[in-house]
Amino acid sequence: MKNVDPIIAIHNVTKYYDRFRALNNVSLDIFPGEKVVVLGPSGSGKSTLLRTINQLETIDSGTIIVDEHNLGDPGEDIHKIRMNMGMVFQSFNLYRHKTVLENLTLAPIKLRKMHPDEAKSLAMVLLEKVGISDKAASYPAMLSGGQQQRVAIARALAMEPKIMLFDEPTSALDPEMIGEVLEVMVKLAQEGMTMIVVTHEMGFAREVADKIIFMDGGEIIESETPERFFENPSQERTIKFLEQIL
Amino acid sequence: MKNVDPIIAIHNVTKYYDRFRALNNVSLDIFPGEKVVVLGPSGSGKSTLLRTINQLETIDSGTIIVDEHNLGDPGEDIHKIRMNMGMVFQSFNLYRHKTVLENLTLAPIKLRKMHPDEAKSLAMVLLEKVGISDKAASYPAMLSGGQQQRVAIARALAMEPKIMLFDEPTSALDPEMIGEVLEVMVKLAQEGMTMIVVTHEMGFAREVADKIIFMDGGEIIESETPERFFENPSQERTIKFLEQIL
Amino acid sequence: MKKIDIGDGAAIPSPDDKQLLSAWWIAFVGTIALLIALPIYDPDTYGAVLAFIPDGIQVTFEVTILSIALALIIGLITGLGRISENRIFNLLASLYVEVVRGIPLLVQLFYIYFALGRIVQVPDIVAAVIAMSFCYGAYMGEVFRAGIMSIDFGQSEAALAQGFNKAQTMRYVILPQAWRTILPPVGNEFIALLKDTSLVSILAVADILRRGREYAASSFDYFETYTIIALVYLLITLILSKLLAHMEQRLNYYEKR
Amino acid sequence: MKKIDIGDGAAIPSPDDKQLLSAWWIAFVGTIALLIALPIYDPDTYGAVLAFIPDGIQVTFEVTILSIALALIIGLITGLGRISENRIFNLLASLYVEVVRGIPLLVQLFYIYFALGRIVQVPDIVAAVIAMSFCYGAYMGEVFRAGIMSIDFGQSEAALAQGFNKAQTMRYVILPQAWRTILPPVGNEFIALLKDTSLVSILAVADILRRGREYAASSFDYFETYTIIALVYLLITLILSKLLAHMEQRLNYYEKR
Amino acid sequence: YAQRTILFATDATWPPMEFVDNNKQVVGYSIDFLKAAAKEAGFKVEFKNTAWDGIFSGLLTGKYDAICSSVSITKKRQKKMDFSEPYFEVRQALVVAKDSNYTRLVDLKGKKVGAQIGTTGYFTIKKADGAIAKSYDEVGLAMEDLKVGRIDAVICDDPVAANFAMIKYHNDLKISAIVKTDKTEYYGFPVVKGNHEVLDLINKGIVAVKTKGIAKKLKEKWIGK
Ligand SMILES: Nc1ncnc2c1ncn2[C@@H]1O[C@H](COP(=O)(O)OP(=O)(O)OP(=O)(O)O)[C@@H](O)[C@H]1O
Ligand SMILES: Nc1ncnc2c1ncn2[C@@H]1O[C@H](COP(=O)(O)OP(=O)(O)OP(=O)(O)O)[C@@H](O)[C@H]1O
Ligand SMILES: [Mg+2]
Ligand SMILES: [Mg+2]
Repeated sequence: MKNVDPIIAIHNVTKYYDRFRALNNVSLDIFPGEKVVVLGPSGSGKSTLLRTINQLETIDSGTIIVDEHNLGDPGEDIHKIRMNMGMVFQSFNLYRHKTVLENLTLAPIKLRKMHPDEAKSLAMVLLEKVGISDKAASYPAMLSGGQQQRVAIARALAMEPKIMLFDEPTSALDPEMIGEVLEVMVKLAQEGMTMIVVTHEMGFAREVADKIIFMDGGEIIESETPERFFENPSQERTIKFLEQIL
Repeated sequence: MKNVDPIIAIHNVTKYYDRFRALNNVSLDIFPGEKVVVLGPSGSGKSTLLRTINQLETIDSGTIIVDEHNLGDPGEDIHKIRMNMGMVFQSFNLYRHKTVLENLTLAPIKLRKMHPDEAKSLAMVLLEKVGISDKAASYPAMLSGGQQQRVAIARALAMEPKIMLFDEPTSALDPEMIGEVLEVMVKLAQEGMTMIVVTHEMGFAREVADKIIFMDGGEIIESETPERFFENPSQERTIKFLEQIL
Repeated sequence: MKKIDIGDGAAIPSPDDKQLLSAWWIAFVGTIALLIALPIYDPDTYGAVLAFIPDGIQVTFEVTILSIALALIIGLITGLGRISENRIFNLLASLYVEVVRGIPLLVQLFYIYFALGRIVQVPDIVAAVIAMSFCYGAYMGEVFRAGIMSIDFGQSEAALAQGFNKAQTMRYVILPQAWRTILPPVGNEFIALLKDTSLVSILAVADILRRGREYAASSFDYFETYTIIALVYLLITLILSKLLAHMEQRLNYYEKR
Repeated sequence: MKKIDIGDGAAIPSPDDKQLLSAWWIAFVGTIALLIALPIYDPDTYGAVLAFIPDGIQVTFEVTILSIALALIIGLITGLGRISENRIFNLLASLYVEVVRGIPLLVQLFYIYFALGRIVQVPDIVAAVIAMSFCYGAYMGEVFRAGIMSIDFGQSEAALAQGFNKAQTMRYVILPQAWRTILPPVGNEFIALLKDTSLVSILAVADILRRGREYAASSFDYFETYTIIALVYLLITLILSKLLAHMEQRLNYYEKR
Repeated sequence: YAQRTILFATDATWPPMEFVDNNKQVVGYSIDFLKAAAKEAGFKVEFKNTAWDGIFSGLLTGKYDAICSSVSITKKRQKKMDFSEPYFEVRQALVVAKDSNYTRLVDLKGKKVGAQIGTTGYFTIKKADGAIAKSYDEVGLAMEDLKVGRIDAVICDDPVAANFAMIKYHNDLKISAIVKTDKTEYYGFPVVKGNHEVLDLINKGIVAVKTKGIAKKLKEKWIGK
């Protein structure tokens, strides 16, 4: 895999919230098709890392290059770059005033200038894929959390992104709904999507990840394959974390 | 004990909230100096029973006689009768705009027309008794829950009542504070106060109660001494309740 | 500290407020009854006033509707300014709100009317509309600001993450949702504005009140005139407040399960 | 549905609202600067207006303070009526609120002024105060109602359980606490009322605006006159809003840990 | 050829000189006078109902060409505007309650006296020694206040005073005196300074109306004796 260029290259990135250093000199390469799972205790900077990748947060130093676009370059149109990255939030964030179908078609029509009919049929395919096509005409408030999150994934996919970012996609779900969302994510992984997933679902991490990143205090402490990470953790903090969580 | 008249005599009391029957034909005698603990599952009517005794709730049928005053008699001044009954609430309900000392002196000065100096010295004695005299000048918001509840007890005692009603006085408290409140209540019991206590503190019930009332569905299911109640519960519902709670 | 929500002269009764609803009915029926009975009782005074003012009602509505439309536009811009990260834009919007709030509407009306007269020649009614909407724009700005801020920040984030820019996010995602929160206070402002248009009568715009004053000036029936005028305003605002209360209840379609 | 809290022309900046605070300072300094610079620049117009209106300022404050005092009393009674279990009392209070809210203040002013004139002999300033407070009493009633209802019901229960009757409970326990919640909106109403007293100028009460209009009518310096009047009102409300914001912050003494 | 149209502002709250009738038409002595003048001099008139308070401001800023609203010709006003020839001689009347015996300005020391804002009546009170001047938006409001006793007297133009005191409020009010002034007061039609074109047209009409005796007929129609 290392003979191709990374699709995301993060170099020595540091990020402050006021005085608080949320990311400390983070470097990370992600290659096309790779699935990276980010683990770490609360407040360790996982969300911040994800959010700097699509520039929902600006960085203070270092560089982030996504698909050959340097995000720090003022000449780059960040909105264009974001179109190629889908993001799934812990709290779903579906457009509450739009039906499920409209949630999927809004961005393609307005941003990709897709014909509404085309956007609709693409949307229906995606809804089929996440197993929720019967709810196309419903409003988000009528859906369960698990259903909403599957729609959120489909919405992200509707822009046909090259990379998918997941920030604890199952943390806000009741236990009985976590499975249905993970299932969709596993399918997506099998289809070869490049994915960065912040999660506490160790089963998913073990099964899907090519690489596991462990963060603490704004730093990347470990970066390993799942086998090595779970069987032979090298760092003390990782061991402590795993003890708590498993 | 049964050779004196009951200080509270409740006969065939029924109480509706709209269509919902919260008390169903309840009868109960309480004698001077007696300590009655009321147990029962949530919604069984315990609070309602207590609140009908000092007429915070009106009843639909039956009679309640407190200290020889029939509460249903329109000639009776309910406010006078209430002065002889102290009530302690789950949520303390201290007057938030008054200092601890003023909480204790307000009713005696305004209702008993006590001289302010006299009210103050009585208040200080009571605060001493509940172990909180150093907070006399504080406002309720500055006190812990346990401290507030002890002030609430002292406030009720400041009117020198003949009867004290407690509605789950420790339910809103953190575990480490329950003890300090129960201690005050035990002391009060030892001094011979007539007390009706709704509580889930079984230790307190066992130690202090002369009689335990068990309610369910708005009815009194059992009325027993603590020994008989805990060792030989006769009713099925009581047994089930005790199983759950112990 | 808890905040109390008091509309400014808003008369939209909450559906929970039973007492005010029945007061509404009594007021409504009473107003209509008086508006029918008084002219029958004395056609020469009450009846004559009522016959005199209909075109004033039309003017009142014209001024109100034009003003609210303009105020909405000003309010949207002001509201966006008040939440903007652009320092200058934000400060200008805040200053506008602060100044407008600090000066009585009547003084603003006079001022704008006379100052405007020095610069451009516009019909009275246009001057009145400009003055009213300049003033109400500031209040609308606060309504928009509050409405926009009431929308969960996650909605913006989702839109930005999809590649929408800020303006698009506002247009496609935030405003359509904020509308729902904004409409009730806008309704209140509409009623308040309708009542405040009575001030333009001072500028000789021929609204309800002006017509009434003209009638009273030649007939001298002050008491009868103002009785009818008060009843007419009351009837209008009662009906409007009822309509708005109904509209509000229908707004929540996408939150229903 | 979320509710938006918009004061009616209230200008009390929340201490969190940094942008509005700095707008306050700019407005304040700017107003003072203009009030000093304009009369120096042209003493014959701006200066003359400023010299003409001081007794108007006094009248404006007199009317405002008397009206707010009376409105508070009416408001307290109305608020108690609106939460009363007594059907008649409650309905009367609700009806009063509904009717007053439905009629423009200016129309009410005219109506009460003239109607009152036919019944009793009172000086015009008293009539103005009665009219203003009749109208604001309804708004105050809603403020009192909301303030009283904001007090935890447990406070009433505790007082009743101690033997206080309802009136005593209200007086010793509820109102002293409600006051804290009521004061900020009362402050807003005070400022709103001060601005609305400009309407009494139409009743020939010699307030700021009336004095200004008189000056302009004989000097023809309309623009200059209304500039000064607007600045004077702005200065007054800016100062008042600042004072009220300070007062609000000191109100919470017994909730501090 | 098309006749010149001249737009006149009028505060139609001044019966019988100019007011709104039941058909919402502006009518009255001044109005008829002007209409007759227009006919004589060959121009058209249009009226715009305007509040008295801002009526001069509107003229100065060009909202209309002239004012037809019982405007008395005064020195101060002449500094700002040009006036037509006088078209009506007016005196200031003192209106008081029926049972009152105020007949001179000096009687009104310390008393409240009302007038419409910015009228010569108001300026008369201001000049009177010791009277408390109260200005109203409309003269009718002052009359109403006089009737209910909030003020002690009203000073206004005599035809207007006559209209109030003799028709509507004849049970309550009376004209107790005509205020003596050093100079006779006349109504004129003001225009913006230097607008000779309009002024000449109006003056031409006024002269014709006066000489042909139309003015006298109008006086009988609107004012009576
Ligand atoms: N907008 C912000 N302003 C200030 N501090 C922030 C902000 N967002 C995050 N932080 C702080 O930065 C640190 C890292 O936050 P981040 O959300 O990245 O953690 P996380 O690893 O995602 O934690 P969690 O598992 O709780 O989501 C935390 O200490 C957090 O308090
Ligand atoms: N004000 C009220 N209006 C209507 N129903 C009420 C009211 N107060 C209590 N109820 C109902 O009456 C029943 C008895 O209530 P009560 O508060 O007496 O129960 P409880 O035994 O004290 O329960 P808990 O242990 O939860 O305090 C409950 O079903 C409750 O829902
Ligand atoms: Mg996170
Ligand atoms: Mg209970």
